[in-house]
Amino acid sequence: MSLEFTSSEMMSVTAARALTNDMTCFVGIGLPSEAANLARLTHAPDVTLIYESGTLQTKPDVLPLSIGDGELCESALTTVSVPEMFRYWLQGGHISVGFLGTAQIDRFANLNTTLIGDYREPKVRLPGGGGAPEIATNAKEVFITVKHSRRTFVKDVDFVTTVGFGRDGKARDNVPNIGRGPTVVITDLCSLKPDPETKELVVISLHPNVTREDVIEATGWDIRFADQLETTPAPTAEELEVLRALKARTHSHHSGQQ
Amino acid sequence: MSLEFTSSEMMSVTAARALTNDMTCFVGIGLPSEAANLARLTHAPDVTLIYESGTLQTKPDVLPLSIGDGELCESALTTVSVPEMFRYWLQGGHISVGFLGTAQIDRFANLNTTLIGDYREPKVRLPGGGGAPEIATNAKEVFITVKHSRRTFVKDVDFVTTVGFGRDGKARDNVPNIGRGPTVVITDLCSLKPDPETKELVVISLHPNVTREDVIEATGWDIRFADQLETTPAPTAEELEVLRALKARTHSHHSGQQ
Amino acid sequence: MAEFLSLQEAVSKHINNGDTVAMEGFTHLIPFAAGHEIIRQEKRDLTLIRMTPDLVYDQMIGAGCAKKLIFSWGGNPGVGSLHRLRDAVEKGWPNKLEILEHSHAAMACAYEAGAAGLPLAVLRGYVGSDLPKVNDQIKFIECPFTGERLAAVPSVRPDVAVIHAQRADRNGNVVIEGIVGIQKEVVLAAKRSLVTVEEIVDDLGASVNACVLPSWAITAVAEAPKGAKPSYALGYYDRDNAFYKDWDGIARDRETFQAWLNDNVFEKGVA
Amino acid sequence: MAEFLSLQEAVSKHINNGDTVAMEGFTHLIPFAAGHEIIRQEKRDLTLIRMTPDLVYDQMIGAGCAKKLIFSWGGNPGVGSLHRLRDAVEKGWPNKLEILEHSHAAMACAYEAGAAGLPLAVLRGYVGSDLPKVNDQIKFIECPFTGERLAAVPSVRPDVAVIHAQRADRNGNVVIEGIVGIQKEVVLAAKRSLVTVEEIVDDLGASVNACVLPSWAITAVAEAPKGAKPSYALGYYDRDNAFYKDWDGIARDRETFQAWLNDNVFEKGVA
Repeated sequence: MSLEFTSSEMMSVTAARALTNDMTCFVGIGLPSEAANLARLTHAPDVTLIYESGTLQTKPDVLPLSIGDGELCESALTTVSVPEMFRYWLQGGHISVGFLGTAQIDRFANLNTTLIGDYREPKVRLPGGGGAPEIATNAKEVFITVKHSRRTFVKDVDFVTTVGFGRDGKARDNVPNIGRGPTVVITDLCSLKPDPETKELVVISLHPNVTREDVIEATGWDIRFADQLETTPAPTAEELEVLRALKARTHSHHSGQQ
Repeated sequence: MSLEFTSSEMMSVTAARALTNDMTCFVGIGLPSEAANLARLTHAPDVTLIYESGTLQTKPDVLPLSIGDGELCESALTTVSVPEMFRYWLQGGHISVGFLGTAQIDRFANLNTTLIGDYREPKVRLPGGGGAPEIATNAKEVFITVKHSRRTFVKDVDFVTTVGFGRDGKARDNVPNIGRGPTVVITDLCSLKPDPETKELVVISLHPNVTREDVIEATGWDIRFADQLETTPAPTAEELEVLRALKARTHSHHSGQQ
Repeated sequence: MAEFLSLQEAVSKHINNGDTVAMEGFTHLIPFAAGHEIIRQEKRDLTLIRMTPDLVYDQMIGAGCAKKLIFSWGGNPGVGSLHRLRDAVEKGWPNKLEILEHSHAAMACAYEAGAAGLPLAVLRGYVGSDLPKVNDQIKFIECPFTGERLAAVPSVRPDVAVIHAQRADRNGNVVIEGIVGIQKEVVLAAKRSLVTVEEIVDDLGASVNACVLPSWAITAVAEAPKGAKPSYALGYYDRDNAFYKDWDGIARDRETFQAWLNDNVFEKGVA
Repeated sequence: MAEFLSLQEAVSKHINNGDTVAMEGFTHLIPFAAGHEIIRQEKRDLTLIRMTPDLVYDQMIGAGCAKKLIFSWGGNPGVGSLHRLRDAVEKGWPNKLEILEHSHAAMACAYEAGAAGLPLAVLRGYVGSDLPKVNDQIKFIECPFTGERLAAVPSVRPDVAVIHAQRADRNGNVVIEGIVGIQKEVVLAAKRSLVTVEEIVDDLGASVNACVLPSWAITAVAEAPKGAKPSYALGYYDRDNAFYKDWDGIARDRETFQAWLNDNVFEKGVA
């Protein structure tokens, strides 16, 4: 039996699968939050989710619109101050995976959420770094999820807000007390991993019905594919059902207020 | 009418009078705690008492034996962690007066609570610095209360655990962000203040029935007396009554357990 | 001891043109009522500090209160851009806005160090990021024990801190519950502080280790019921997520923004 | 996730001869039951860290468990000296004890920095004190922004942290209430951690911002009712101040101490 699903659903389901029960995940708002909660509601009920607002081990019933919705606090084991969150829990080494989105990503998985253009004369001013710069270096590893397009996947980001492997792939070499960095990037077209040597992102799996050409078309550099390119397993009926119910609850919750 | 009182009572009452309603006092255990609570129960009901255990604005009914008795926590406005106490409340500049005891004090009001003799081969090992070294520099001023004796009042302390004005009286000169240091020392014989120029302790007031010779006898250096030497007012009936009731409650509370 | 004032009096007395003002509340308990009063009193040339500028600073920037913004994430959470912030940065409307940009970790540490009375915060941060290239306040030091290279930023010591909290008691002690963010730190780090509260009560009802600010650590307390709306106050009202979404349309355009400001801030007067 | 173990198993499994062990509890919630189990298992050559060594370390030092003590105030609070500590420092009995001495502020900052994953703590401390002359771990740095001279100490990162708390739930999450001291910090700063609790319950009953340690930040949890006596556990039992006073007589003399140790620790076995 084959199921109907969108490329966005494919991305969320694939991103969710990257999380396992034993992980302590520092969750970025938006796509990472959707994926992390899908994981918690499906195969990883015991995954520990942490939001930078200070909510430790939270289990929201609807997706938060902001990083600090009341839902996150009310369903958390405990809520700590923001400096404690960044100092004790993130910098203190208790986060196994940081789950991030981005506006731009380059071939060495550097992330730009600061601006397009020149810093002093920006074409587009983006929100800025937020928690990402230190999540990316203090978490033991980093997962990234972002929609695939030529605007997003650029050869070199305009600004390195958050380091992947640096402009040359070597930014983490010989740096003490730093995490492994991005270990997987999940888009609506494919999954990518850094090459073990060069750290350049390589497509390791194409989502169902996606071609190499689709990915090449949507990527701003000469993208490489793994020798043993896989096909991402399609979403299961349960995954789709849980994801759609979560999004429906969320939509109704965020529209229905005051 | 003249009242009977002991020299210890005279000391506590005089020390208590140094505190006023608008002060935020970081209280050392023992004599300072007795004086601070006497102040709170008499002329300064709104004085804010803080103990290093993290208890902010506490109002114990009996004197704590330790710096962290349950009584302190249960009667406090709130209780914070020990690092928060030292970092935000003391170092952050919110303490108007640090109230300290000591084992040894010298003519420049330096305090020794570390040891008698040589550091590596001590004759007597004392408890150590505890909170005092930073209370003495981060509080806006310091009150000291201690029994007067030649063993305690020495020309030069064996070890400067906690700085008064240093070995030469100049330790606070040109140091940024430092409190005024000791402004009064209250003993069972007299009150002393640092000379405005040299910072050497000078007797400014003799307690009732105490002579200059008594003080000279009990002091390990050539002690000076103020030109206008005063007589400390005797305890009032109310002060004595409140102090004695407090000590009786305390004694019965600490003996009566398990 | 904190002085009880009306919000109008408190803003008038304690916030001056040219001040450095930090208004905090991490998504929760954002002091919107105070922000609107600052707009009404037409305060100018403020240096605004806030980890997540959010709608409250979008409104204040659009109203012309700010000359500089120190921040670490300037978006409408879950929605998109802050259009008034972008218009000021990209086009200089209504006036040029200087920005100084950090990461959350650095700003959290900078507030924490400010509360701790220190001139600097040290963190393991900014590794590989371009932010130190555009923010000359970010320096690096070497640990004297391990030789490790660590980032250092100046502590935040604003002229005025403004926060919103659930309750004050009649002595001016304040309790904050839920997502407590950086509120305790900003109040302790600031020279003066203004706390708006949902209500003033006889008994704070605070648990033993609750986040409580004693009256003697606060300059002024003003009652401002619903003072955090469209943000929220745990135990009082929910976040108005629909308004956050609507803001995107209101703020995108200068005219609709100004109309909103007139109708909802200037004409409303003090709540 | 924390593993539930008996106290005997927990000490046997997680505390090794030669380890650096930090047992905390600032007057409140001192882990005496764990200390006694360490004595019974005759652990040796421990480097013991604790702000206020108190009776628990007096007992462990007198029993010969320690080779080094890192501390900031070593007395019997409100009573006087720790005679076993003094006997070890002054006379080398039962073995020579090396000491490394700080102030409370520095140790609190060192634990805090350890919890924050930093190699050093920076504080405005030790001004004019002789302590830096006898503790070569105390250094001074210059603030790169203001030029101010500030003290720096290495962070505390023990092999094992041992604390006592009121309750754990069945997943191993722990709540600490009242004088919370430095307990959260020592657990987060340590490589391994052992938490003894008064009881294991279905629901922690913790308020929203209570001091809670998640199960995944703890190595082992052991039930030890009355595990803090003669210290106290807020909500469970009071401090046995009379015993603290009696201890002065017991510990003053090697023979009475050893008799007490035999009767009250060795012969009692695991609680």
